[in-house]
Amino acid sequence: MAATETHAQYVMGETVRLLDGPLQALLHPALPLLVAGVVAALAPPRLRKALLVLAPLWGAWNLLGFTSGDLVSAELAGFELILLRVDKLAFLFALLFHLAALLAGIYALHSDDRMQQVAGLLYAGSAVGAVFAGDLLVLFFFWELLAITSVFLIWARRETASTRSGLRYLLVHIASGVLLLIGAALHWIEFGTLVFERMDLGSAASWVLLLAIGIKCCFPLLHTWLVDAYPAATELGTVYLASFTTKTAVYALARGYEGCEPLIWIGMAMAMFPIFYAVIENDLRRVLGYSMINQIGFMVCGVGLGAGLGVNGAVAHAFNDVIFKGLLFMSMGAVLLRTGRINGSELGGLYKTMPQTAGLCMVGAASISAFPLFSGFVSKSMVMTEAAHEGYVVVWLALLFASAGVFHHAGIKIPFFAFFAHDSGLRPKEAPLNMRVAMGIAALLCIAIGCFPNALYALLPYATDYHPYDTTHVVQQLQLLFFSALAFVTLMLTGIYPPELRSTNLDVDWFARRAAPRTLRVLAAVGGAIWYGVLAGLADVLKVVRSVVRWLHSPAGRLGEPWPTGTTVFWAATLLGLLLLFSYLGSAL
Amino acid sequence: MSAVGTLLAELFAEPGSGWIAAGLLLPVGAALLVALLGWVARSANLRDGATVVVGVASAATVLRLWGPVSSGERPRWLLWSFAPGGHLEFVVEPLGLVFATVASVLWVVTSVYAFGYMRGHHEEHQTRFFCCFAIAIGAAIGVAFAGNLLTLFLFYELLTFSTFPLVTHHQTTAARRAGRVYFGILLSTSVGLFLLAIVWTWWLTGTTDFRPGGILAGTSPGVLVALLLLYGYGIGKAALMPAHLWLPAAMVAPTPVSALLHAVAVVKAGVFSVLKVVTMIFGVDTLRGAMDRVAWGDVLIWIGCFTVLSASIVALRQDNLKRRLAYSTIGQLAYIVLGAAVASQIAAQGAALHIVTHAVGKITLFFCAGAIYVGAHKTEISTMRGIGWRMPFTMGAFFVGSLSIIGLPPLAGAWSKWGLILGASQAGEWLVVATLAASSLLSVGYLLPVVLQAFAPRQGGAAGGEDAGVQEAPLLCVVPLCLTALLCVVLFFWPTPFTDLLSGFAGGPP
Amino acid sequence: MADERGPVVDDEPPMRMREQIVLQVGGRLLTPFILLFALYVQFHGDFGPGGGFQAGVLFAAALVLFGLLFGVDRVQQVIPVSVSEVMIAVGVLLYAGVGVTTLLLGSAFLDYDALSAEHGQHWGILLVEAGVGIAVAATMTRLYYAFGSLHPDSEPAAGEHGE
Amino acid sequence: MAAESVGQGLQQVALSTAFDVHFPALEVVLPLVAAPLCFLFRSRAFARILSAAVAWLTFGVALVLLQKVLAEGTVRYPLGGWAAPYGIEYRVTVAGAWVILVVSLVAALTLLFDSRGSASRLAPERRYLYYSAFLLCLAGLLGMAITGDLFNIFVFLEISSLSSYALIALGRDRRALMASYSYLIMGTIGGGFFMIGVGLLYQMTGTLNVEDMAQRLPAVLDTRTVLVGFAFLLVGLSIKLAVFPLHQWLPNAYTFAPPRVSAFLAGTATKVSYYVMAEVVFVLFGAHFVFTEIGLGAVLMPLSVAAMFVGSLAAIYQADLRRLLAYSSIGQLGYMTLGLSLANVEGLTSGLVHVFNHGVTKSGLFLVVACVGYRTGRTTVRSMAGLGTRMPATSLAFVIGGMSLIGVPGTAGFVSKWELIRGALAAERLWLAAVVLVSSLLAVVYVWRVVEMIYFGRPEGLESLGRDGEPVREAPFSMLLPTLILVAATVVFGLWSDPTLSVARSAAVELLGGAGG
Repeated sequence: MAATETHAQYVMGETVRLLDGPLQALLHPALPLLVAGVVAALAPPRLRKALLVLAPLWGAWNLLGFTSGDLVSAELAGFELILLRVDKLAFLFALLFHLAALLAGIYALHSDDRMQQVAGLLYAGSAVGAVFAGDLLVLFFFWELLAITSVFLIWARRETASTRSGLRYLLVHIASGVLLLIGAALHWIEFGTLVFERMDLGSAASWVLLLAIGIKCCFPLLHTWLVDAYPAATELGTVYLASFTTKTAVYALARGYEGCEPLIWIGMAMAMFPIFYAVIENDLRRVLGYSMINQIGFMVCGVGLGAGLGVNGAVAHAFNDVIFKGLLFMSMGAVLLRTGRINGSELGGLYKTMPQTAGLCMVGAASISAFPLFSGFVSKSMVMTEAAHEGYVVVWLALLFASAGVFHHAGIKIPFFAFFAHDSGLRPKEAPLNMRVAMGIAALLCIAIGCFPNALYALLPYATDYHPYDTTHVVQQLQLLFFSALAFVTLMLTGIYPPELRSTNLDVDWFARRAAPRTLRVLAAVGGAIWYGVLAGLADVLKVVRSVVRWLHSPAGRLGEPWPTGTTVFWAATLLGLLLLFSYLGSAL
Repeated sequence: MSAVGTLLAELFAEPGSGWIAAGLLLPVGAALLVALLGWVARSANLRDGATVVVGVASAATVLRLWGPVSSGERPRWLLWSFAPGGHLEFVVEPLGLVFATVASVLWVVTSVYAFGYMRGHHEEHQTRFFCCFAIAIGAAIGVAFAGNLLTLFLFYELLTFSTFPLVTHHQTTAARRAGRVYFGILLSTSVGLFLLAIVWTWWLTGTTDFRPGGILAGTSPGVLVALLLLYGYGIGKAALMPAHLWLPAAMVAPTPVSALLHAVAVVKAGVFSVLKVVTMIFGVDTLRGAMDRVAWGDVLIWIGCFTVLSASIVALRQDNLKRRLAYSTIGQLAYIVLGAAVASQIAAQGAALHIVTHAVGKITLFFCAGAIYVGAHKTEISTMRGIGWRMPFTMGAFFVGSLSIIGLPPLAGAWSKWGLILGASQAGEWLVVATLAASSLLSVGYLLPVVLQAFAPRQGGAAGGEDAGVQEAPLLCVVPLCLTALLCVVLFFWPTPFTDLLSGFAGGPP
Repeated sequence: MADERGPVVDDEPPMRMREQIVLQVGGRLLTPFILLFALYVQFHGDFGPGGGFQAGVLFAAALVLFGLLFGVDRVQQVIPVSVSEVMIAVGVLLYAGVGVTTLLLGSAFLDYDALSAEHGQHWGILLVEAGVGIAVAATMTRLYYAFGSLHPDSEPAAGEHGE
Repeated sequence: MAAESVGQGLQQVALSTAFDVHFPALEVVLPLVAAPLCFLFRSRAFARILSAAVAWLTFGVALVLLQKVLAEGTVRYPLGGWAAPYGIEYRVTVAGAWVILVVSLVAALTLLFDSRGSASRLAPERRYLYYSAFLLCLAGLLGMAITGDLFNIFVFLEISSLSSYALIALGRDRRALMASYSYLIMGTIGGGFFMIGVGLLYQMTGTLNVEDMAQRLPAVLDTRTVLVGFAFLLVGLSIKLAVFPLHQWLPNAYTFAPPRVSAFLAGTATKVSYYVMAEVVFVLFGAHFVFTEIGLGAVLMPLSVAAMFVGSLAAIYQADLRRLLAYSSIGQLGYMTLGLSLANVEGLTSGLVHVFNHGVTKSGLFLVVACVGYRTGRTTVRSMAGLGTRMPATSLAFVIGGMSLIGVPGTAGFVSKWELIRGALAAERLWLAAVVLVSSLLAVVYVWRVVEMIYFGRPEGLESLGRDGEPVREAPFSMLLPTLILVAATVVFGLWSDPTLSVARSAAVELLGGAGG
C-alpha cells in the first residue's frame, strides 16, 4: 500500500508487468479463474470438468507468486485505476477463494450442467478480483460481476420460483452495486481519489459505501436476499454462493471500516436475530442461511472491534466459515441431490444409507459449533476474547448466547433432522464420490485448522500470539455446548420445540417481495390513471376546439364559405371607415 | 468537369472540410445509388451491396476525422450562407464526432441486419426503405457536424422527414395513425418551440454558432432557464415526457428502423442536440450559475427524473417487446438530458459517453426483438416462453445488451452510468443520483424478465408444441446482433478513445 | 346571370326599338354627325383637348346607336365581328408599333423625335392617337356585339364564348 | 425613308449594349405587342410559341434590369423622352425589378407548361384568345411594377385585372363565370378606390409622379383630403391584395380558373399589389406618417394575423385542392402583410422575399394540381389517393411544395419565415414570433392531409381510373418539367437563400429609406 506512487503500466491482453522481478510472468490473480470460465463456456464436458479442478489450482499457483505491496494500475476512461493491490488481507481472502473454488469444483464434478460450472468459475474469479481491487471503481466492477455470475447458480435450478428468487437476488445486488458506485463518486468528489482505504464514518461517501457493503454483508434488515436466494439455488449453486459473496463483503468491511464502532453493534445484532428464525425454519438450507448470517455477525463484530485480534478473528473466522459452512451446504446438497427434498419435516433416518455424508456433516456441525479441535473453535473465540478484552460485556454475552444458538440450530438441528430424528423411510444412495471427496477435504481442513491453528494465524493480517487452547477457554466452551445440547434434548422430549412445518417464513423480505411490487403497481396504476385522465381531458378540449374551428372554417362555416360579394363590399367599407377613423384620430392627436 | 474539379480542390484545400463533405454526402450518394439500382436497375443484390459499400466508406470518412479532432483541430466547412444569423456551416468537434461515428458505424451494421430482416420478412418497397434510410443517416451526420443551431435545425427536420416514410413503411391505417403522432409531435415541437428558442437565442446573442463555453454568458438567469425549457421540449426527439408519445407510436416501423432510428439516430439526435445546446450554447458554467439563482432553475432536472422513472415503470408493464424497449429508450435517453441538465462537465461527458454505450446496447436489443420476430414470429413477451433454447445466440445477445443498458460491468453501459453519477454527485444533484440508481433497478425489472422468460424451463410434454416453428433468425440478422453485443463488451475494456476524445469537451474556450 | 332575374311578369311584349319611327329617323340623322365629331376629336387631339380615347368612344357610340335602332346585324354588315376584332389588335399594334419603332431607331420608347427631326412629334402623335382610337372604337363595338347577340332566353353554350 | 434608319438602329442595337437602357419600356411593350399579334394570327400554335417566347424574353430582360438596378441604383426611363414629373416615367427600383423578375419567371414557367386536355371553356380554334389575354395580364402586372406614375399604375392595374377576369371566366367549370364576376366587382371596387385615392392626392399635390408627389405630400399631410386619399388607396389595394376580410374573391377565382391561370395569378397578381402597397406606404407617405402618426400597424397587424389563421384553418377543411391552395394563399399573404406592418427592414425583407418564395411555391403547387387534374380528371384532395406510386414525381413535387408552405427549413418558405420572425423580434414582439410559428403548424395540417392521401389513401372503385378511363399514370414530361423547375426552385432557394435575401433586403432598405416624408 505504501507503493501507491510507483505504478506499473498494465496493458490489456498482455502479461502483467509488475514491479518486482519474480512476478513478471504472472497474470492478474482473477484471470486464471475468469479465463477458465470463459473457456469452459465453450468447452466439451470433460475439459470443463478438468478446468473446474485445474483452474483453482492454477490460480492458486499463480497467486502464490505475489507478495504484499504489488501494485498494478492502468488508465481507463480517464481514471487511474488500481487493478491489483496485494497485501496480506487480500491475499488471505484470495487464497481462501481458490480453496473454496477447488472444493466446489470437485463437488461439481458429477454434474454436466454447463451453466453452473461456468458461472461458478467466473463467480470465484470475480471474488478474487474484488479482493485485489485497489480502488472503488474496480471494486465496483467485480462487485457487480459477482452478482451477475452468481445469479446463474440460482437460475440453474430452472424452476419458476428460483427464477423469481434469482431476479430478486440480482436486484438487491445491483442496488448494492449502484450504491457502491454512488459511494465511489462521492468519495472521489470528497477526497479526490478512488483508492479504497480505511475510512472514517462521517463522510457521505463512507455511509453510502457502508450501506452498499452492508447489503452484501447481510446487515440486519438487508439480509433477506440471502435466505431467499440461497435455498433457491441448486445443490451445487448454494455451495458456491455460500463461499464468495458474503466473504467478499466481509473483506470490504475489514478493508474499509476496521475499528468502526457501529459495526460491533451491527455484528451483535446479526449474530443474535437469525437464531430465532433458524429455529422455526423448516428448509434446512435456509437454516444454514440464517446460521450464515449469524456467523457473519461474528465477523462484522470482529471488524468493528478493530485492528489486532478483532480483525484477525473476523478474517480467520471468515476463512473457517467458508470451509465448514461449505461442508454443511455440501452435505445438504448431497441430501437434496439424492432425495430431492430439503425440508426437515420430510427427512430423517438417512444415516442408514448415507453414513459417510452424515459423518462429514457432523464434522462441519462440530466446526460451526466451535467444538475444541475443530476449526470454529480457534477463530470464533478470537472475536469474543477481543470483545471481552475491550470491555464490551454486553456484546460478549450476546455473542456467547449466539454461540449457543449456533450449536443449537446448526450443530444439532441440521444433522439431527437430516440424518436421524424420525425415520422418513427414505433410502437414498450414498452421495457421489466426488462430493464425498470434496466434503472429505473440507472436513479434513476443519480438523486440521482446529488442531493446528498457527498455520492459519500466520496468514492473518496482524501479527498475533493468540492461543486458543487454554483451559478456561476450552472448559467454558464445552460447558456452553453441553448445556445447549441439554436444552435441545429437553425441548424435543417435552415437545415444546417448534415442529418442522412446511412454510415460508417471511421476515423483512416482505418488503421486497410484497410491498415493493405492490407499491410499484399502485404507483403505476395511479400514474396511469392520471396520465390517461389528462390525455382524455386534453382530447375533450381538443374536440371542442376542433368543433369550434370546424364550425367557423369548414366550407359550411362562416369563414370557410365563399361570401356574397355584398359582404366583402361591406367589409371594404368598414375597413375604409376604420382607416379613416384611424387617420382622423391619428392626425387629430 | 473542371467545375467539379475546382469544387473538389476547394473542398480539400481546407484541412478536414473535404472529409466533412464526404461524410455528409456519401449517405446522400448512397440514397441516389440505391434509388438507381433499386428502381432503374432493379437489382436487389447490387442495391444492398451498394448500401454496404457506401456505408463503409462513409464510416471510414467519419473515422478519418478522429485524427485531426483529437489533436485539437476543429475542421470546418462553410457551405453557404443559409440565412442571416447563421450559415450552413459544419464544424467537427468531439461531441459531434462521437455521435457521427456512432451513427455511421452502426449504419453499416444495421444495413446488414436490415437485409436479413427485410428479406426474411419479404417486406415490400425495400428500395424506398434503404433510400430513406441512407438519407436519415446523412441527416444524423449533418446534425452531428452542424456548426450552428440553424444548420442543426435544418438537418434535424430533414431527419424527421426522411424517417417518416420509414415509420409508416407498411402504409396501413395503423401506420398512418402512428405517422400522424410521430410527425405531429416532432414537427410541432420543433417548429413551435425549438425554432422559437433558436430565434430567441439569435436575438439575444446575434449568433447561433456553437462555441466551447457557450454564447449565452451574461444573459439573465430567468431567461436562460426559460430557454432551457424551450430547448428541452422543443427538441422533441429527446422524448421528454409528455413529448415522448411519438416514440412508442413509431414502433409500428419495421424493426431495423426501430433499431437504428429510434435507438440510435433519431432519439439520439434529440438528446445529442440537447447536450450540444447545453454545452455549446449555454455553456455548463453559465447554466449552472443561472440554475442556482433561479427558484425553478432545476425544472428540467425534475422533468428528466420524472421521465426516467415513469418511463421505466411504464416499461415494466408493457407486454409488447418493442414497446417495452421504446419506453426503456425514453427512460435511458432522459439520462442524457439529465446529464446535460445538471450542467457539470463530468456529467456532460458521461452523457456524451452514454450516447455511445446506450446506442450499442439498445441496438442489440432491438436487433434481437426483430430477430425474434423473424425467427419466432413473436412480439409479445408473454408468448416468448422458452424460445431462448431455440435461439441461443439471439437471446444471449439480448442478455448482454440488457446488462449493458442496466449499466453493469463488464459492459459498456457501466462507464456512462459512472460518469453520470459522478457528475451529478459533483453538482450536488442528489435527486439525479437517486433517479439513476432507481432506474438501474427498474431496468433490471423490465429487461431481465424477457431473458428469463426466453430461457424458462421447458414444460414437459406440451412444450414441443409451444415453440414449434421457432428457429434461430437468419445469419444476416444474427451476425450483426452478436457483433453489437460484442461491441458492448469491447467498449467496456476499451472506452479510452471515446473518453479521451470527450475529455473536457464541455469546458470553456481554450 | 340568367337566374338572377326574376320571372318576366309583363304580359305585353316590350316595344321593339326598330318600331320606334321617331327614334329611327333621329338616329339615322345623328349617326353621321357623331362619326364626324369623332373624327374631329380624333384629329384635333393633336393640338387641343381630345384624343384617340374619346374619339374612339364617340365613334363606337355612333355604331352602337345605329345598332340599337336597326339591329346588330345591320351594323355588322358594315363592320363584321371579325373586322372589329382585328381592329382591336391593329389599334393596339399601331400604338405599340410606333413606340417600338422609336425604340428601334435608337431613341426612347414613344420618343417621336426619332421618327423625323421636324415632323416627328406630329406624325408620332397622329399615329399613336389613331391606334388608340381604333382600338377603343373596335373594342366598344365588339363589346356591344357580344352583349347584343345575347338572347335573354338562350343559355350561352359552353365553349363558345370567348371573352 | 425609315427602313434605312431602322436598319441603322438595329445595327446600333447589335453593336452597342446601350440598348439596355430601353429595357424598362421593353419589359412592358413586349407582351403588350405580342398580345394583339396573337389575336391577329388566330393560330393557337403561334400564340403558344409567341407567348412563351415573350415571357422568357421578359424574364431575361427582368434579370438584366435587376442586375442593373443592383449595380447602378434606380433605373429611370422617361416615356417619349419627357422627363418626370411632366412625362410618364418608368422607374425601376430594386423592389420593382425584384417583383417583375418573379412575375416574368412565373409567367415563363406557366407558359412552358403544356396545358393539355380541355382545360378552358374555349373551343380549340379560339384558344389563341387565351394567350392574348394572358399576355395582356402579364403586361399589366409588369407595368404596375415598373411605372413610376400613380395613374399609370391604375391603368396597368386595370389592364391586368380586366384580362384576369377574362382568364378566370375561361375556367371549364360553369362556376368560373360567377367567380369571375364576383372578382370583377371586387376588383372594380378596388380599382375604383385606388382611382379615387389617386384623384384626391392629385388634387392636393398636382402631380402623379410617385417621387414628385412624395416630395410634395409632407406639406399637405395634415389635410383631410390627403388622409381620405390615403385611406382609399390603401383599401383599394387591400382588396387586390386579398387582405382579410377582403379576401373572399380569391378562393373562387383561383379554384375555377383554368389551371395555368390559377398558377400564374397565384404566383403574381397579389404579389404585384403587395409591391404597390409597399410603395404607397413607404415611398409615397413614408413609414413615419403611416405607422407613427396614423398607426396603420394597429389595423394591419391584427388583420394579418387573422388572415394567417383564418386562411390556414379554412384550408384544412377544403375538399378541393385548388381551393385549399387558395385559402393557403390567403394565409401566406397574411405573412407578407404582417412583414409590411412591422415597418422594419427585416419585416419588409421577409415580405419581399416571400413574394418570390411564395410565388414560386404556390405556382408550382397549382401546376402540380394541374398535372393531377389532367391525369385523374379531378382536383379534389380525394383524387390524390394513392398517387404516391402512380404519379411519384408529381406527388413528390407536392410534398416538397407543401413543405415550403409549412416553412420547413431547407425550403424557400423557411427563409421568409425566418426573416419574418427576425422582424418580429427586431420590433420587440416575441409573441408575434410565437404566433407566426404556431400558425405555420396549421399549414402542417392541411399539407399533411394531402400527403397522407397521396401515400396512404386507397383509391376506391373507379377512382383508380383516370380522366379517360385509363389507369392513372405519371404526368407527361412537358407538364412535369416546369412544375419540377418551380418546386426545385423552392429547395434551391431554400438552401441558397443568399441571393434572394440580399436582393429583398436591399429592396427593403431602399423602400424604407426612400420615404418622402
